[in-house]
Amino acid sequence: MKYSLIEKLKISELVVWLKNKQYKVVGPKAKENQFVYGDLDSPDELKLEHKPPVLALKKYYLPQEENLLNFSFGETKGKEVDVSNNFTVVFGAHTCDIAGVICLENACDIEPKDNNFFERNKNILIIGIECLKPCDEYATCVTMGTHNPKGGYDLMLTDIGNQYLVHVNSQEGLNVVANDKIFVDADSEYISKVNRIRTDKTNVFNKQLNVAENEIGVLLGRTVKSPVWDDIGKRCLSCGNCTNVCPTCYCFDVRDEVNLAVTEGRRYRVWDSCQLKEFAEVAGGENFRKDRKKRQQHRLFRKFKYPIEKYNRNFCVGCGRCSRTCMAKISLIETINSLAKESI
Amino acid sequence: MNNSLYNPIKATIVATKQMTATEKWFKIELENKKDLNHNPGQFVEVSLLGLGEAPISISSSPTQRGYFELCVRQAGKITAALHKLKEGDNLGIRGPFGHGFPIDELKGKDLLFIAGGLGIAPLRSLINYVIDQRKDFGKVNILLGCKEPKQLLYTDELKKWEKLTGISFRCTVDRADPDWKGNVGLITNLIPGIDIDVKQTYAIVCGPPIMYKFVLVKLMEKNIPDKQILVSLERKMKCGLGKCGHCQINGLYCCQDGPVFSYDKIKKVEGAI
Amino acid sequence: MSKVRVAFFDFADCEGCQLQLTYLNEALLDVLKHCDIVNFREVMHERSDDYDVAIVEGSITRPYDVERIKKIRERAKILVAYGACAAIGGVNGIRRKYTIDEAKKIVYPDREFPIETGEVKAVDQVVKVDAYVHGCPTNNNEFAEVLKCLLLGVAYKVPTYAVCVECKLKENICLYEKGQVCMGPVTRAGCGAWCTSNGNTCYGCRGVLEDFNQQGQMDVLKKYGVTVNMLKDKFTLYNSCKMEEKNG
Amino acid sequence: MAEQVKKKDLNIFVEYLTRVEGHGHIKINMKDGKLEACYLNVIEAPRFFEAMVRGRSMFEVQHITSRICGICSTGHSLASIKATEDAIGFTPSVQTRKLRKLALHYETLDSHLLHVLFLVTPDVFGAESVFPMIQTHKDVILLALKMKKACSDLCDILMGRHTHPITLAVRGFTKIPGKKELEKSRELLGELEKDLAIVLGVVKLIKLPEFERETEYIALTHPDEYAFLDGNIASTDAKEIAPRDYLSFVHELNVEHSASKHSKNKRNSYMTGALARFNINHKKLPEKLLDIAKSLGLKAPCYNPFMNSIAQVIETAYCLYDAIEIIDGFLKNGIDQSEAVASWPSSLEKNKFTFKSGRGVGAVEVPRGILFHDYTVNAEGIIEKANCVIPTNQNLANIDMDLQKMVPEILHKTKEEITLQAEMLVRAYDPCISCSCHLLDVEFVD
Ligand SMILES: Cc1cc2nc3c(=O)[nH]c(=O)nc-3n(C[C@H](O)[C@H](O)[C@H](O)COP(=O)(O)OP(=O)(O)OC[C@H]3O[C@@H](n4cnc5c(N)ncnc54)[C@H](O)[C@@H]3O)c2cc1C
Ligand code: SF4
Ligand code: SF4
Ligand code: SF4
Repeated sequence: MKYSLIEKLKISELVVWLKNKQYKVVGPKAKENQFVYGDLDSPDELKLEHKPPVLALKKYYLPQEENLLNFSFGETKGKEVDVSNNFTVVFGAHTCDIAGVICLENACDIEPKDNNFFERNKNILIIGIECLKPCDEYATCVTMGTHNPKGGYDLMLTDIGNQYLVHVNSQEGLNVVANDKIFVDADSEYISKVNRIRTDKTNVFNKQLNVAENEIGVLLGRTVKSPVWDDIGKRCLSCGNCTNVCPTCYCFDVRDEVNLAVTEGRRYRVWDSCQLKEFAEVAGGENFRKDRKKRQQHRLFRKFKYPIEKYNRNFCVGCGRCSRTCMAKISLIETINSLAKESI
Repeated sequence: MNNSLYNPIKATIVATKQMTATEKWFKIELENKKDLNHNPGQFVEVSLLGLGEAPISISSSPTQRGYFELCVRQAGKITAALHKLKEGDNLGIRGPFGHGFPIDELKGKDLLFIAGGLGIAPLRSLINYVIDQRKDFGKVNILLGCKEPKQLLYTDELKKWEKLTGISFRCTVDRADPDWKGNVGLITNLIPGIDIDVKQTYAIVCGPPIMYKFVLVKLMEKNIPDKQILVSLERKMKCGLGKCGHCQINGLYCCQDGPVFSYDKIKKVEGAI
Repeated sequence: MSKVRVAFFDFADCEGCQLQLTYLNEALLDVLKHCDIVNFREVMHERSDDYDVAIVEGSITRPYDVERIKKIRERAKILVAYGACAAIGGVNGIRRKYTIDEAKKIVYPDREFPIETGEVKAVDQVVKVDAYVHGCPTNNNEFAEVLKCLLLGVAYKVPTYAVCVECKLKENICLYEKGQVCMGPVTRAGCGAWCTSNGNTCYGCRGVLEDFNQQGQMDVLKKYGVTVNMLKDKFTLYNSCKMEEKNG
Repeated sequence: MAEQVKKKDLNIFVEYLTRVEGHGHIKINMKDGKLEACYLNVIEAPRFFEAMVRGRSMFEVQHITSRICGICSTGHSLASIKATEDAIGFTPSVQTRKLRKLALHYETLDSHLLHVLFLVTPDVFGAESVFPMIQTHKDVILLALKMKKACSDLCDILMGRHTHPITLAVRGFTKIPGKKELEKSRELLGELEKDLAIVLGVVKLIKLPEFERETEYIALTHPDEYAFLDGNIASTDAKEIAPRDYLSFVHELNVEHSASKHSKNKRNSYMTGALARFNINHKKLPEKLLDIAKSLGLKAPCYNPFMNSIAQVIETAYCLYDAIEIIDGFLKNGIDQSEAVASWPSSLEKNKFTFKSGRGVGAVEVPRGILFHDYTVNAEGIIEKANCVIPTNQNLANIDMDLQKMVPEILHKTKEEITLQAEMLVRAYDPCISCSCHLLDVEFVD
């Protein structure tokens, strides 16, 4: 659409201005030695330089726990819960996390559409930040092609020294940069500067996987019997951490809860994980994915194989969270590369 | 509205019958006697607010208007609570969900029904539909198996089916009791003996997970083309909307893409059968 | 719904779990709409032996208690093991590493009078248990859920997944990433990752998962430099009674 | 069954009345006007904590000993932590000490309120227990529930939960409240302050039996404050001693009728708890609290054990005001959340954390009295020896002696009245909520 500029020193001012508009402003904040997305009570909590926060942006679209119905006990119909949210600005999301939102959108768009997602999506404005160096040894963003901005945001900041170049990608974004106390227009000179930055980036960003993005699914399909999987099955603790932190995992459980007077209740959904034993277990005891190996396979198939067939894209955005969080040190890079090595 | 997909509609139980020690039959009317408008093979989510939901096959034919029937096995929390309900009680219904049997494709064809245990519930919907629209379909074979005679469902109806012309009905039990006069043995034993025109015949299978493997082998021996074998599969389900992920069979969602699948679609799919 | 007659009993315990109920606050009044509490020594005088549901707190340690719990079992339609001491033996089980005489010598070195005690057992190691409320202490959300199920006559199912699940949903930084050791991966969830969300580690108070990945967990702990002794401590803190059962 | 004659024979057995970390009976047996037996019989299942902690890491011992008693678990945690820190030569930060004081205040508040509102008020209103009061005195019950909710919310914020606190650890707190949490705490305390006025109104209605028996009183004492967390041990009979020398005051002995050990010092018994603290430390209380005490009939020295409940009310007010002061201090001067510690030194800091081995004692005033934990820690950080002396145990001998003096004084009353007053006496010591319940299966032999 267009490009603007913002002085780095004015980022705080921007946060304050957005907050004064009664928007909820959230962004990466420090938590102990890591980061989490959270409400920015003050602008200095914002950590534009960060590694992927513990949970991804999906918590703002499909929260960990979400009410579906409220009901009076004994009734057969519930009262539908209104999910329309406060207008929220997500400030400082990495491009991989933004790609994660696009994946969720794809999944939620399948009929019947997940209305809650779209209801919230309407009211979220994303200000992204481009990474100029890889986060750590776990990220696979280069392979997945998510290290460069590819849409899905309203504004994208690229660090060009004392300023950020701002790519404006939506009408809402335009409304924000219209504040000429904070933003100034950028001329074409800056655009070529950004292009230079992108070319330079290729020097610091290495491909982490030895397989091309669009071939991982095929590779997985070919190697289901590989001992690599047996090893993973032995190591996995089924803690569910890898799916909970993943920006694109969206499975959920539906639960009911009533108050102690057993008069009122709610039906709500909570994130569920295909790594848990009971996920595919039915009454009577049959379990369609009984062993850990099968469940881990299922997870990766759901990242690299089925979505390609269904949405023509991988559902991994290369953020590296699953590997980073795994206490058994099951690593996506290691898994894929070992499978690739074996299948040569 | 936002969550209308998750909001059940009100229904009333108008009749029940304890069919066996663990299975109970329910006749249910929607509010204002609205039709459910289902296809045979589809299911509903039965909802008890405060307890949860369970997917249950619709076991009556859509030709019966103004009500529908379910057959529920007591297996856990919701089904136990359902068993406590009686005539006049209300419950919530969502659905119908899923792809049922491809009626148009089946028209004019011979049908071979193979049901194990509770698998008769979804098949009964189609069987009764076929009986009601008898002219539209060819020869009908029904094979029914269960563990013990006392577990047989719809016993009165089975007797009627036995007597209908143009329908061949056979039943077998794994273990007989002293009063049992019929076949004894696995349902797979009945398959070789049936006389069918393979080109014309669609086999329709529903039963416990382990039954499929064995039945499919026998059907293949009979040379029924994969495309003409229809199976109705069971998976854990939470939403019925193709969202929650529990029922996923590889890339397929059992609740939306199924529960009825033709065998050629899933034979390459790991873990489906 | 007709009113359910509920009785509370306690054995070897700290009574912390019963105390939890006083934090139900006003919901306590709601409970009383559906339950007649017919025996609750903590706060009441009246007592009755006619009850539907027995909520039992504490481990069974003395022959006298074995008889008492058997009587309670006979009378109750439903028996609930309430809290870690009752459900899995809890910290009381640590004593299992001593013989009874050794333990007596340590605590009552010069006592001339007899002191009555026996082997520490979880309630289900003595009588059949119909429902469990885990935790040390129990949490009221789960108790509410169990109570609801009792009232509706359906079974309450304890989560079969690990504390980690709840821990991650709360966006905690995993302790393993901070160089600490945590029982979360092998402990059944349901507490909302209470301890880890408050900066501590999970101690396993809700009991070890039935089919946790033993080898996998050992490997992880080894990777993080945990000694065999420390590992043993972790597993024996709450799960002594049940570990022995597991290892035959 | 009213009888007015003075009894010669009396046989009272209150089953399942009291516990000391457990259960007990009251037994009163009089024959021919002579008291043959008159005591509290403790039949608690012994749990062997001292044996359980032996051989375990000093970092988890507080987690275990907290489980001695769910009602005073914060006190046990703190006594345990203090004993460990004393043994290994660790001095906690000023902020940690403030937060610990706060933690202890919350527990005292909660416990005293529970005692006064749930267990003493039924007597005032002539109810059998709190349950009937839901019908007759709903306002009092709702007030009590509301105040307890505030206490539990305060505990949740500071310690993760009330029973078996999570954030208390050797070296400090595993999580430290931020500004928002402090503000919320301040708000809750403000509410409590308002409600306290109503409580004082209710307390004014309490009529306690007239009974006096002078005894030895033992409590912590501190030069700058009404001691709860720190201080030396003071006695009305002897000179102040350091916590490490507690054994020169506390002589534990086994008695046949009790699974709990009894304690005595110079006399045959002593009293610890709110009344002992008041008698020893009343000078550290602000003037306005002393005035309230006076209006409720409490003046030091007080030898009526029934007045322990009133002393608790005064302490409730003290803890509330002091907690407010601590929170206000944090709100004004800020709080350092980065002081949070790991409950166990992590592999990252292990080499940086050094300690010495040895013996240490932690003495803390918990709602029911002075509590001692005494550990010996070896060079590996393992507990080699442990001893815990619990306040209720220390009071047991004193309760027996009070009973023995009181029963003959009230023989003109009916058996029911005698039984009730005996129970009220035990309840006044607030041995634990369970002990303060009402009687069962009373047996009379005339
Ligand atoms: C398409 C389909 C048709 C079915 N038709 C029938 C029928 O006609 N009659 C009948 O008795 N049963 C049928 N079932 C099985 C029935 O859904 C389960 O027995 C029932 O969900 C168990 O729920 P519960 O609460 O009693 O058990 P719990 O063990 O308490 O289960 C808890 C929840 O897990 C899920 N779940 C557990 N088992 C199953 C399962 N087998 N299938 C799907 N979800 C499950 C449900 O969401 C359930 O509410 C069908 C299942 C499917 C998938
Ligand atoms: S699979 Fe792993 S690397 Fe890929 S998006 Fe999910 S968490 Fe990130
Ligand atoms: S801190 Fe403990 S409970 Fe939480 S994720 Fe890590 S191992 Fe699991
Ligand atoms: S985190 Fe662990 S120790 Fe803490 S309450 Fe939960 S199960 Fe118990």
